[in-house]
Amino acid sequence: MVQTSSIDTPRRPTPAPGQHDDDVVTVIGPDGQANPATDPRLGVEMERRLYTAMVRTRIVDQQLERLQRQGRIGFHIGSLGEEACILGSVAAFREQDWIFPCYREFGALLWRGMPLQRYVDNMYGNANDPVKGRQMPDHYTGRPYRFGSVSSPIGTQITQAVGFGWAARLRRDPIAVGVYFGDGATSSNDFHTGMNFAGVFRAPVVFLLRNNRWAISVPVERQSASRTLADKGIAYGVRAVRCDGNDALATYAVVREAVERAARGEGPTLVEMLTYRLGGHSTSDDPRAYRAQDEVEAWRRTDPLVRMRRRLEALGAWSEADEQRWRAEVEAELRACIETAERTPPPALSSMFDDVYAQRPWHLREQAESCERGPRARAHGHGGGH
Amino acid sequence: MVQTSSIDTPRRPTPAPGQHDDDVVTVIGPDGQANPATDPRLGVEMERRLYTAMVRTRIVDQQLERLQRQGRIGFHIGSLGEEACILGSVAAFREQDWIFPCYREFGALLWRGMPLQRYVDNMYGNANDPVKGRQMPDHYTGRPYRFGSVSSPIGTQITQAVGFGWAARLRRDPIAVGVYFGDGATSSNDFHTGMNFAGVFRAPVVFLLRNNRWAISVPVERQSASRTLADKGIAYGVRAVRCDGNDALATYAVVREAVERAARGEGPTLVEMLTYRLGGHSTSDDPRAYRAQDEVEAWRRTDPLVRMRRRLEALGAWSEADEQRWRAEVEAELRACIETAERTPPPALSSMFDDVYAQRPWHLREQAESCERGPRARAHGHGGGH
Amino acid sequence: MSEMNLVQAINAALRQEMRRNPDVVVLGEDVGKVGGVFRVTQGLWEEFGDERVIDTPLAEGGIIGTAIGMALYGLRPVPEIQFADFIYPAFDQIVSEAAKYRYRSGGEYPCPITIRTPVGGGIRGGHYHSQSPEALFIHTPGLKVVCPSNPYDAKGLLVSSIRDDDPVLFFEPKRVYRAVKMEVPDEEYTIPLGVAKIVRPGDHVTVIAWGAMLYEALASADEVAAEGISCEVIDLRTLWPVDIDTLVQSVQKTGRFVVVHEAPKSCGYGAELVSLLTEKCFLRLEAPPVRVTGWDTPFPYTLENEYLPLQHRIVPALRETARY
Amino acid sequence: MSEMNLVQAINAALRQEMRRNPDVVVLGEDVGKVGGVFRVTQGLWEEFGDERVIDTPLAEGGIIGTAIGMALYGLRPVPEIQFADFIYPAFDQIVSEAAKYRYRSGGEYPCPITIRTPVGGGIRGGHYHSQSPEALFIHTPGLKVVCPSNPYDAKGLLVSSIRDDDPVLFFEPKRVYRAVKMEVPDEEYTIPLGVAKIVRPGDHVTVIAWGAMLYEALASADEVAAEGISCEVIDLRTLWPVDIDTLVQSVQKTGRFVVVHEAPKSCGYGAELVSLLTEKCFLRLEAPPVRVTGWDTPFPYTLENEYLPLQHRIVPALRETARY
Ligand SMILES: Cc1ncc(C[n+]2csc(CCOP(=O)(O)OP(=O)(O)O)c2C)c(N)n1
Ligand SMILES: Cc1ncc(C[n+]2csc(CCOP(=O)(O)OP(=O)(O)O)c2C)c(N)n1
Ligand SMILES: [Mg+2]
Ligand SMILES: [Mg+2]
Repeated sequence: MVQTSSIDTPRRPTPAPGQHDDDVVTVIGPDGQANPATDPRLGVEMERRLYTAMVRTRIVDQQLERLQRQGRIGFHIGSLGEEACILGSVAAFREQDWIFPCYREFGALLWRGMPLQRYVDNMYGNANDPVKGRQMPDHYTGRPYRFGSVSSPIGTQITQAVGFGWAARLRRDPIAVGVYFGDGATSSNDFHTGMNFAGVFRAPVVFLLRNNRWAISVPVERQSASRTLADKGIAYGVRAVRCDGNDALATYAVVREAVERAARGEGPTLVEMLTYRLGGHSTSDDPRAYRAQDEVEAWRRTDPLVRMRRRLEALGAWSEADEQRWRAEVEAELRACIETAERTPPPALSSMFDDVYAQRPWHLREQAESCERGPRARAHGHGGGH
Repeated sequence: MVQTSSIDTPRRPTPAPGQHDDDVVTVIGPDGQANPATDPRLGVEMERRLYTAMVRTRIVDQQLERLQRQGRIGFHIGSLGEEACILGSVAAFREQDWIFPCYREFGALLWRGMPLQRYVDNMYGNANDPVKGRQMPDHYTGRPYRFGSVSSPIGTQITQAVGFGWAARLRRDPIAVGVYFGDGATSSNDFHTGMNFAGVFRAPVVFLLRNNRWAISVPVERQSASRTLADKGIAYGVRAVRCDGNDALATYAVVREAVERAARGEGPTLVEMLTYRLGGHSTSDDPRAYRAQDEVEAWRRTDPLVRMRRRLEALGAWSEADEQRWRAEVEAELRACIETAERTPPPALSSMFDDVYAQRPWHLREQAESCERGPRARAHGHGGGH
Repeated sequence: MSEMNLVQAINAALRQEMRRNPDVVVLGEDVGKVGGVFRVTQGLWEEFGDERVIDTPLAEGGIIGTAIGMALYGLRPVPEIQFADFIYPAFDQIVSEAAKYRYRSGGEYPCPITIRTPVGGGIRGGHYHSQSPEALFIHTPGLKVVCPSNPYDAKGLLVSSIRDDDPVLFFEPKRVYRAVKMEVPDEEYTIPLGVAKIVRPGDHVTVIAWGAMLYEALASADEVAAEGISCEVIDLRTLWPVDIDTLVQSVQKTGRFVVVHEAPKSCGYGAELVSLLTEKCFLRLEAPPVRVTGWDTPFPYTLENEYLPLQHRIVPALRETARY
Repeated sequence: MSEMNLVQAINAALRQEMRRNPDVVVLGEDVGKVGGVFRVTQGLWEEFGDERVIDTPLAEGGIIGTAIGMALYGLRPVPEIQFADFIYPAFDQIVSEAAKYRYRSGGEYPCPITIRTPVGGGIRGGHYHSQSPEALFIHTPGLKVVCPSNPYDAKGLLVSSIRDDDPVLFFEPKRVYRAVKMEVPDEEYTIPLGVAKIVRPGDHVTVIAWGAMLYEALASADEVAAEGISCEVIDLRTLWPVDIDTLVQSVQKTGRFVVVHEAPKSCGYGAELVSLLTEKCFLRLEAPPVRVTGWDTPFPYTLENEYLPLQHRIVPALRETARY
């Protein structure tokens, strides 16, 4: 039988944690020095803002996990180990740009300006929760901050972000739209369709792929046989880049370039941010059931917070005293938010029937009346989650 | 801003009809000679079988279109101009292999052994129709011929073929599964998911992509911005090849290699067969509304039947007399089938309630009874289609 | 006034709204140059160009997903699904996303899209070009569902749907597309969502129908009128939220009702109408409510007319109900 | 006999069928090493290996599409959808393909797959981890729908589903997963599909429920028993095709009935049950049928217990119905 020429791309071997293929953009070296060829040169002030936001995210994460274990909130889905790729990417967007979140980017929401109190209210689903207690914790919404609404079904935000950006382009509004999702989401229908439409219609979208190597218990090797996830851009004629997602400056650099290209009308970019989920998938998950502790330990040594702090220290822009002061400040702020959230009542009963439609139709008026007239259920508990 | 290394693959310019990029496998030259480097060396007998099957497909197509215009059948979806890629590909499968069809491959069904009569019965939806008159014409089924069941929703057969092949692999059954679909179907959810699962689980599937450049009125350029459709294999770690789909021998060669690889456990292949839909999408479509007659004329000059006939003539294996004889034979056979089909009554009323489940549950027994007891509808007409 | 069929009336509504509001865009498979496989969008691409009349890749989930994104941005997209049978690849975007967007975002993100799609049998389309999936969307809180039966209503209802601030499924009965012609005003007008129409007043039996089956209901009412059975035929027009007052009033008068629809019987919309009216008119009911519907089988090809709830099946139901 | 909860009983059924028949394979997200997010498949991967307990990529359409292909080949796949709320990416494969395969192929291609998926509220899952979409599948000819309420039934019904030659949706009430324990035989047994169970005989009102709501129905029946209202509580077990004889017999006896389900009211399965029983028992009905269901809103988080049709809402319905 004749041998025909074919495209055949064997999967690359996975580099060790902290090691990267040549096409992966990095900035911060082991000594805390920036690679001048890739350094986005943000200036000390901005780098410090990035670092402090990462630390704040970490502290909030850890505290929420504790609250969940104490039964004070029902659920949390955190970003332990992914702070650099979340903050580095969101920081690269301009105020006029829009963000479509997955569920792991509360750090990005806070960066865009959501007050911590409102986020904590969301964790409690109380009367001040922006989503009015209708969704699980971490399913926030942030329209005032040009930030989308979280839903659980994997991938659905991707086509929506593409439509949003495409609409902006039709209106000649020179913005970029960033959309977050995980490695698991690359298998979803909406990844395929969103990438394809973005390629065909040149939508100004930056696809922010957090490759944290796991989709709950499924490793990325079981998710796709492609050589890299960035390679998937080829299927759609969409430019693709890879960066060290544990390096906030590298992430910023590649995303910033993609944002500017998109806003200039030069089309979409897929950014594969290589990182690792250090914690469980969510508070409902125990990752020891499916992955080796060794692997986690090796990745723990690439902690993005340590890396960024080393960078600031090399610049002489951060000290142990700064660290202590900042941590204390965040902890105090958070404590106050939690106290307030716990004192805030649940949403009013009748709010359950609002916002299904712009106006309540007759059947919801009837149902609301019957509900309010009828007896109340027993107290509201806190249960499990996904 | 720093320039990062990125994957960026601009679309290739489309070659003129009959011209091909270097990576496209061709066999039959303009003079009817086979390229020895790619020739699958089928032998004269097999080449003649291929050609006569292509001619038969063409004749059946043309006659069915006529019947539809005369209102004798409701609908037909033909393969004018795509005979080489359909016959060349199906011929490359072995008897033990399985075929999952799209809706344009009745030629493949006949090749696998379905009697013409049963196919014509399907066009009439009569009592002898293998699908018992339940689906539109050209929605056939051919289990005895290791041939799947046609449904209209685009792409759904792709994941099914992958599951089928994967099951065979689990059972250590060394078969290959071929699945047909069009360029439009590469945008479907099931293409994405089917390719991805096939890549991850190394399913023994040959993806037979008939790139006929149109999805009803949508040209392939509007379908995807990828450089080629074969490039999509990269997104899934699936080997991909391109061939001149108007060259039956080239198609045979690349598909045969893919079949053997798959059956040996060496994984799936995506075969992009470059062809052109010379006719309307179906009898419901008038392509003059959306494409230039020039384009069609240029492609008509690459007619796969002419090409294959030239090849046989160059071998001294076919003459005008052979052509006349064969055409007369097919026409006579077809005429007889049509007459029989038109004499065959519609399916029995009660058959409408069979096969919903393995056994009729109470509600279908009730409904069947009520239907049979009640008055009959007026005569059954013939209407439009997709 | 111009004489129009359903296709022309829908086309006129789209054209009018697109002229009136630059935020209205049409997207779908084959909606552009060729004007849709039923030619409903014909001429729009020529007038409004490639940016507002958009041929998309073959992916219903992409059509609806991107339309949702456009709506969040502030546009008024009118996506087309080529046949209702092909809406399922977009089902997740419709029921998990569009339907819940306003609610789940605490009211921050309304999602005003109008999904147009041809529905129903009668064109010899078999399994996959004939289905009527309205019940699936009525069961999903947050969606509105509309189905006009004639050109005049179609224009007025489509305009209302596009201007409505909630997601609307706009089902177009393809059997009616070119079968019915009537005078339609050239000027703007709207028909409010949620208001049914009594198309034939009567005293003995209420008949509830919509879309293509309305004509079968009317023909059946004519047939039994000769026997002294007087039917009140109601065209729902908006399926959900339904015009409960008109229905209850009619059934309070007649004490008997029949629902006609093409979709399979079990868990079809007929079940909801029977339940609602049984709840609200229990003491007034003089005969068991009857559903005349498609059978609980996939939609067949050759025996299509035996499957559909046509006159031959409605008439006996009216007789039985009237004489019960 | 062993004491088991619902999770353990389903696990036992899977293990038993996989040992018995090498054609049975399990596939889905996280079903392998970790044994599913609810640990229902725990230990199967260790016993049957990667080829029969398959962690798939994150694509429900792929899980069901490939499972259909496997079934066509001759296997007996038991795909898992992690939450019923995430079944929609697979909706096209289920309703357009699995449901119609046998019919559309003239009987050539049966499609025996059993889709397991956790359903319902009660675990504080909000919008997307709480829904009950049974009505959508009951409306689709060709599918069977099962929902056990207890470990014993779950094991017997799952075995029957896997051995059944038609596609089955097997809904597992996640609120019951670990809440109910009972003795379950270690040996093989089956509970036939299509047979309901009278779990509490009574004379005044028939109460129809299934899954998690059965317990609310029973508690409500207890509560009103003190007031002299005697309820006959029926656990449907198989939702479709429904055990019509048991239902009709009961309603012929009581003349009154209440249906309880978690899904939104409009076009929910309750509507079909009300319609069926009104059709079949019209002259016997002494009170309007009542549906106690989820409201017609998306499923809320904080107010979950006000949304669900729990005892506090069932009891008044029973009183009103009994005293009507
Ligand atoms: C359609 C759908 N299927 C399944 C789930 C359950 N689920 C929630 S998160 C998750 C894994 C997602 O992995 P990935 O995309 O890599 O994101 P990560 O959690 O790692 O950030 C799964 C399977 C879901 N939410 N939606
Ligand atoms: C899910 C779905 N959407 C839309 C259609 C209507 N439709 C039938 S064929 C077709 C075009 C298919 O194009 P392609 O895949 O290139 O195949 P070809 O007809 O060219 O062989 C469309 C849009 C359908 N059958 N299914
Ligand atoms: Mg991940
Ligand atoms: Mg094509």
